Amino acid sequence: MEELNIAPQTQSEPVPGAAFEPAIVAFVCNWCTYTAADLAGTSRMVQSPNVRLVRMMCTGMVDPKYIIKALLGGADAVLISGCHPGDCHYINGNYKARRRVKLLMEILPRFGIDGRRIKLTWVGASEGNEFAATVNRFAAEIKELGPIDTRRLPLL
Amino acid sequence: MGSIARIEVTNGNPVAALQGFCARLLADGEISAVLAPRLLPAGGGTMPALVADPEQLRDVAPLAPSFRLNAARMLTRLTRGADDGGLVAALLRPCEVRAFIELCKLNQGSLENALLISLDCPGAFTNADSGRFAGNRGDTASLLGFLRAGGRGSFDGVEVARACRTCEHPTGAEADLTIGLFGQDPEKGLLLMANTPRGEGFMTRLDLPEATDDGSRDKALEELLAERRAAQEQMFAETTAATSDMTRLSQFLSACVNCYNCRAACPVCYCKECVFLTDVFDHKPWQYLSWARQRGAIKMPTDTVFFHLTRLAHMSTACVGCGQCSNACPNDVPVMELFKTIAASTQKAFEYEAGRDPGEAPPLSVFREHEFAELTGGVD
Amino acid sequence: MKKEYGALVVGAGIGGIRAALDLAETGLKVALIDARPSLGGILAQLDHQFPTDHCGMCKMLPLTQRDQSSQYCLRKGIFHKNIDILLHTELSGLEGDPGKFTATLRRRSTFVDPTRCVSCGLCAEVCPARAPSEFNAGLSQRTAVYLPVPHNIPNHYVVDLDNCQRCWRCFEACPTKAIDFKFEQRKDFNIIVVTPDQQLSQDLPLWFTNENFPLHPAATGEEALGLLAGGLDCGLMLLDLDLPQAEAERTLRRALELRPNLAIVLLVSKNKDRDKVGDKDGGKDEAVAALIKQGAREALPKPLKQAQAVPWLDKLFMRLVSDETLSIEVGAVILAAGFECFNPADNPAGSADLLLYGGHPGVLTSLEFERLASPTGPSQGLLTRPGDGRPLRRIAWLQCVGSRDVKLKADFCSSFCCMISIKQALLAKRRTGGQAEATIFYMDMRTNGRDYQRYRDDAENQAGVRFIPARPHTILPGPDGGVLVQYFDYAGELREETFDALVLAVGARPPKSMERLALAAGIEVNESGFCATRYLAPNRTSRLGVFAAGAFGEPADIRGSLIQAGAAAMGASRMIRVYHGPRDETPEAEPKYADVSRQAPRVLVALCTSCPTLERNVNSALLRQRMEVLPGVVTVVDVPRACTREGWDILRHEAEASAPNRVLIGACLPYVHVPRLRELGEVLELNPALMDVVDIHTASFAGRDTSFAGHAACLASCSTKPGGGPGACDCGETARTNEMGSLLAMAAAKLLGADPSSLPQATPVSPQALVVGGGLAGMTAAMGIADQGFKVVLVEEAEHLGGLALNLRTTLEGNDPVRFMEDLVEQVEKNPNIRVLKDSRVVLSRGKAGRFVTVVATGEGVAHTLHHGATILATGGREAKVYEYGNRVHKCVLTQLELEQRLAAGTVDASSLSGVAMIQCWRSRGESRNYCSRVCCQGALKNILMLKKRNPGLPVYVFYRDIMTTGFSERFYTEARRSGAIFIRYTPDDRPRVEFEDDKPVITALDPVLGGQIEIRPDLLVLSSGVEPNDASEIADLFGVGLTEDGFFQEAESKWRPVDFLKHGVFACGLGLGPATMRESLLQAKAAAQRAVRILSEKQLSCGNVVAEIRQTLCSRCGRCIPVCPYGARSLDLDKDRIVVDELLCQGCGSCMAACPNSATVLRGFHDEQVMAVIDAALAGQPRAEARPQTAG
Amino acid sequence: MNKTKPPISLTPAAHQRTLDGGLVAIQDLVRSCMQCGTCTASCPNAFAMDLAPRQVWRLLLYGLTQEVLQSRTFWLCSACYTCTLRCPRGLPLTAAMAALKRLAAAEGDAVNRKKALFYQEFMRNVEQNGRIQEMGFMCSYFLAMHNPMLPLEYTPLGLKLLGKGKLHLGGGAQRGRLGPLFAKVRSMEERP
Repeated sequence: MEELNIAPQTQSEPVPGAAFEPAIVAFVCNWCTYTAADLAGTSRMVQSPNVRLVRMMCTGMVDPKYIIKALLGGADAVLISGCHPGDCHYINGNYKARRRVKLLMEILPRFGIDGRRIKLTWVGASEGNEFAATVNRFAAEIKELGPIDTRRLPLL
Repeated sequence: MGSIARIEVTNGNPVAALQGFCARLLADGEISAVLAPRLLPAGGGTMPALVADPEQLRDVAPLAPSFRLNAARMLTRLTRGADDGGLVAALLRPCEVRAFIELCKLNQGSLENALLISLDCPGAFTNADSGRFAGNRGDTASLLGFLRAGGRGSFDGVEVARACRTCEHPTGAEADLTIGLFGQDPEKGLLLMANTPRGEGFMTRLDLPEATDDGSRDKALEELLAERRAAQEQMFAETTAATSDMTRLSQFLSACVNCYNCRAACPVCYCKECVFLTDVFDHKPWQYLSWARQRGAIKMPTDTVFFHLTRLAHMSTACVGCGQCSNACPNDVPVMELFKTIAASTQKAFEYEAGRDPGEAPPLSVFREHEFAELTGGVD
Repeated sequence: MKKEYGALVVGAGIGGIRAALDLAETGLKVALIDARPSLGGILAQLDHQFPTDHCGMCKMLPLTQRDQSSQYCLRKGIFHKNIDILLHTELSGLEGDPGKFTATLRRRSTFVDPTRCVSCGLCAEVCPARAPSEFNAGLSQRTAVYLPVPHNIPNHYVVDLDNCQRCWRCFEACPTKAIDFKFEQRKDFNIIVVTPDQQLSQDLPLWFTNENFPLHPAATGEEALGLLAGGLDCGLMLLDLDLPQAEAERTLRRALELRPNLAIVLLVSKNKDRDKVGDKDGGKDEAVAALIKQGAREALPKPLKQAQAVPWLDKLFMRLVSDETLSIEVGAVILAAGFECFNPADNPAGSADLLLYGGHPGVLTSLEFERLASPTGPSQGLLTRPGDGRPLRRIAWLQCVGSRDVKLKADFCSSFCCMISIKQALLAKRRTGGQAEATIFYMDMRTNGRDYQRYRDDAENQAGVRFIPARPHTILPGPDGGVLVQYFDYAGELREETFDALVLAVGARPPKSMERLALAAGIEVNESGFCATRYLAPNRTSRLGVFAAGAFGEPADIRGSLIQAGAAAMGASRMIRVYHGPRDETPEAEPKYADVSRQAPRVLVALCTSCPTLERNVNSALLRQRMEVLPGVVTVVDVPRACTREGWDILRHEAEASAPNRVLIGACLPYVHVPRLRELGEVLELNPALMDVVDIHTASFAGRDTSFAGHAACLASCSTKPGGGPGACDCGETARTNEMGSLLAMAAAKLLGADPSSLPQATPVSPQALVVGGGLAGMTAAMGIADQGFKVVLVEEAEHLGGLALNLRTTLEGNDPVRFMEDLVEQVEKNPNIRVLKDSRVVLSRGKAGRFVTVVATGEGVAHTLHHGATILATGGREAKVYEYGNRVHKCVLTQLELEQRLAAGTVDASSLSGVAMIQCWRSRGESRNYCSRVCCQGALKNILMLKKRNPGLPVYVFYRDIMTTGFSERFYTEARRSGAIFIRYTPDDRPRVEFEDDKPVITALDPVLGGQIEIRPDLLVLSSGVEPNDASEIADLFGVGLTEDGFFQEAESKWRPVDFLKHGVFACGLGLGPATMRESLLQAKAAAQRAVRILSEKQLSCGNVVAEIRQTLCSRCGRCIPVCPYGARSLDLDKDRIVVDELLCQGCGSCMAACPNSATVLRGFHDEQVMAVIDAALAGQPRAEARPQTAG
Repeated sequence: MNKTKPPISLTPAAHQRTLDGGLVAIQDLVRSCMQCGTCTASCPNAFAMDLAPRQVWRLLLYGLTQEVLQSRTFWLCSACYTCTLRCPRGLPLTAAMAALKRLAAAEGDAVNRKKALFYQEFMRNVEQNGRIQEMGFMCSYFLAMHNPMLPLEYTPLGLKLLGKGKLHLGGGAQRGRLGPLFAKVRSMEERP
């Protein structure tokens, strides 16, 4: 076995004069929202740089532990976005996602994780503008909310 | 259903009466064995025992307030799969019945192969306290005192577990048969109520004297429930306050050493192996280092809060509030308080109640096309 | 050598894509061309489709061997390893015979080199020209260099020469020199002008000074030919027909002998007299036509004017030197050129004025409305009126604009507009949160699909869409910029309403290029200008080997188009296999990938650089540095412009040199690279699943003004800030670099955790099909499979083949169904590949796509065990039983089918009748059977025309709700009215009442036109009883497929997968699937046959790279994953007491994985470790936040 | 007409009559009518009609000749051709109206003939003078009607119009101008 390069990831360069920049992890489905995100990108719609897209095949595969992991790992918010109801490439994955988000909304806010930090949206493939707007609104809202508690805690 | 029969108590000894009841069950050709709590020879309470020989019923102690583990898991082992090992009659606490029903929904056991008999439950002591109560060592007088008080108060210096004090499901109405203790004089007689057609069938075959409902049980139950609901409210409020933000939550869980005993003791945590014990959480050294560098410092072992939150997500909708998690915790983390508090809200959110109805699908296994539109800003 | 393809598909709309996929999936190579510069046809402009009101087009993508094609939104585009897509390309000629056609393709240049264009858009930024945007149906403007469809992939700019102002600014702005206006070639483009006209000889060289074209005037043909013979490299000859005709002709002939490809343009003097009306002297025209026939390119009127001649010649030059002509060999051709929407502005009869179209911003076509409602449209999906921007809250739809209008030569129904209007009405409601009031004015609401009536009912009863059976006659500008509409309501009252907008539901017209295409393909068109097809061979054109797909042969909705496309694909596939024999026994080798599962990850990171968008926004050195320290990364290389051919070659060399076992590319437009990764995989012997492309392009400008001006402004503002000054601001460069680094780290983390082990073993395929049901559909499907060389077992419950269609005696179109069915039965019974089991039924079936085992029991009690790879269910339907209205009590009451049979047998004598009444929709479209039975209106018309033919004076009264003569059958409705049948509309609340006096019917009903009751005493009362499916519940259970509430088969998706079941490998067609005419059943059967052949043509089926697997040691058998799987791919194997995954059914959605609490089920490519590492990487770049106190909450 | 009225009986006999009654030719003109009502709505005189044009077509197709001939609808047709222009089926509706007028004039009862006279005199006057000359027209109409009381009934109206200069008394500037047009229409209407 070859030796794995284990050098850890370096800390980012500090951004000059930066105010609080929220980190948002977005789980987006491969078929609709990812396409919309791509459309927003290729159409050069102004999008908040605070969002990191994690492409999933379907929102129905977003395991609650991914959302928990992201929020504990210092994400200031999590966005889950997929096809409109009835439009899911996999027939009904988005309905299942909705139940999981509902579940987490009953759990996490009780521990001080503001419910506004977890967002579920439906963004169709042609809704590049909707995606950009959603992301921008969300980022602005989270900026307003401030950094998530977990960022300061040495826990995972 | 609603048929009520009477289990006569002779010599003021309800335990013997129930042993006799078990013997009758065993005598029925259909029942292969009886699963019931039996006093441990060394004292300290009971453990479930699978009794096939009526002779061995003498130590069976269904009324002892000892609850060393949730027997639902045991019963799944006896009923699993299509393999017809015969019908097992199980004397269970209500929380065990409900846990068993949850497990059956998840294919872990089969309701087909079990005759569920529940007892009105005044509560039980924690494992630590269990041995201190004389009634758990075979002392009938203590036990009778305990039963008469409905588990309220202190006995030999100990109280029943907080899970029991805050339990709002002290009757096992979900079982085939329920043995009624509340409002009854345990020295005179107990009630037997049939809740299912199968229970009805057995009740007829057991040929017990008929009884009438004089309302005494309901009245006693009502009083008990009122107290317990108040206790529950208080527990929820305390727990909510103690975990209201991530800092408090981590303090709440600060004694946790990631031993995962809580999940091992949990009746509805049915996974063969918890995901937190699998290679998914075998992080690489560079990952730890990278996290440490990222945050300045990380707690070791990692993933403690992650574990509890994930477990809440995985099983809070199935939580029956039996308190075995707290019972199993070596470091007295108030796990039960946390889980029960959250479970109350997750189950309510899905209009679901763990163990209430075998026909009710677990909330995360189903969906409706139009629901929870508020999550997506009213759009669905 | 000419490139060879199995088939050529003309038209890359949805029909063309379906046909191409249906062929490509069976292993045939397909050339897919489209005259437009973009894929997707009209659907590129439509975001929402009925009856789901969303898209879902991606559901069309292949289900097995998924990795042979793209796995992303189909509206972006498609990639399939067996499909070559050629855009901006037209068919210009088709020679040869079926099995070996030579197709000539003309590929029109876009003047932008797609191998160089990086879609940066700088060209469009500087373009001063404006033209109406085709994509937005003219509601917005585009530049002359533009993106045809903003979301297509690949997406390169194209130049529209007609609108180009020749300012060359785009050429100067293009950073990659992708735009080519052939400046260099101009000086070598010699033009010979052969003219006796002295003035012209002098003018032309002067006019073209700026264009740099060398002009060579020649006074005679002799002189011109001398120049050619002298070796002049001539690009164009202008030949003046003022030369003596013989000389002109000789010059042309001789010039073409010398230079066969020489472009010769005729200059023709405009004879002033010729403009006069009535001058019949067409001598010159004939001469021109003769010369064009001999090879002249076109004719240009003289005298030339500089203002026109210069751009004309410039354009001609550009086309001549840039356009390509390709020649390919194909076995069969599928024409799927679609349709155009009727443009009311084109209407010569002036209905544009009457409809106010073009004269009022509130009058829109349905296509324009669709664009208004689209987020990619001119108002970003806000429903506002063009012009004044007022929100649209009261909207009306006007049906049949350009359809069902004999004055517009459109005696046909466009079939889709009714449903589109309902959809748009619902869309308007949704977009406005229910505020919009929607009104549909219609003649007949044609909700003729199986589920469409319910859709309409829901729109009416739940969403509150108003349906008004009226044809508004007067449309005027109304108050507040609205549109005033006057109409007669059902009760005959004149009404007047004002709407914010009136949407014209425009119908279909043949494609504009139809004439050219028909000529090139050698096919006939019908009287409406669509491709001519025959009723009982609806997938065929008039030319053998050339098939019609999509809406090319008859206007159709998406479902109809796709079924037609499938049938066309079946025809083409059969043709190819008939002429070439079964496909070569050596199937194309699947690429072999090395097993790298025992190697430590070695990641190659390639960063695209030198890109005009990236360079000035990113710190490449810093980015590179960050990549180098990522775990597992062994090499980081910079690749200049990875999207260009040169860039890709560099990348490939680097990869070959460093032999990585993971490849990560940071570039823009990740979709573009999907096919290239396959290619790279073959070179490196590395599974493309171990490669990834990250979009670092979006991050390079996201959220910032990245233009040079923006940069300057930022610098200026920073330098004035306290503590600012030069260097204090990097205009976000660091932030951008951080973001890109983070994106790359995320992808690297995912690759690092990718499971390199090989996929589950492929399933061998049993090369035989089972068809259940021996009616029209079943037999047709069996033939479709058997003719392609596969064995078929056809199981029929009855003792003879034929089914319901045996009862038919005539068709509307005048075919002989009896003869047709007899022939079909004979063909089936004689076909050596088909084994017919009559009096038999399926008793047991197990297995999955590729490998089914089914037991069939015959009437004699013999059980046959069949091994088959695909199953087609065609269990058919029957005439519904009617007991009301005196049927089966009174002899004078018949069903339409009975009347048809009696008319055919002569037992009903039309001449002795004194009156016939018909009641349509007897029980169809009501509570118990709420669907249109599809065949009754046609059946009624058939009988009316027959009765009227035999007794023209016979009064025939038809009580109807909506006459559903879609497509070309509309003409028979017109004919029936013309023949004198009287049609009286009734509503479900006020049905005709029937009583009997002396055993004769007395019918009383409301005549809405007269507004009073009428009473009719006919000799015969004919009821349209409708059809219902045969009981298929048992069959559905056996094969694990679903039924609708009416008992029809429930297909996977009514639109995109109309003949598939969710359970892969099982297909449906015919009446069992839904009410259908003979034509529709035939088409469905052929489409289903092709779907089955898709499976049978594989030796083995393998699953996709993203597939669920179970770690049995962790699995608790809780079974939670079973119901959540939308494809039924998971089950509990009772024998082994374990959960099993059917990896062919599994489509990799990961629902199971999210349902499994301990990750005992995993999805390849999305293991927990991977996803969590990606989350870590996403958050790794984030600075520690200590600055702000946390907010409560 | 409403539901309380007895239903119109469309006995086969009623239908048959049309075949004998020479209405067939008119029916043929409107057979493919789909009762959309465009004709009615676009008719400038519809307000004054007792039957809407589309009802006329419907009754015609039902063969209810009497009901049609008794109405004044077709007499009110001013042949503006709007309905013909707009009919989505391209039916020659103005021609059908004209045919009804001819039929009524030829076959109709006394009442109908009188209605016809106004129409005929009007058209004759226009043809002669190239426009309507109200005085001359009314005179010839009164003469044709053979009713001495009639002119008296119209006197108040006539005076009123005269006062406002609305009555054209004579003058032949346009005389005969429209002759060719009428000739053309006649030849067109004679064509099948």
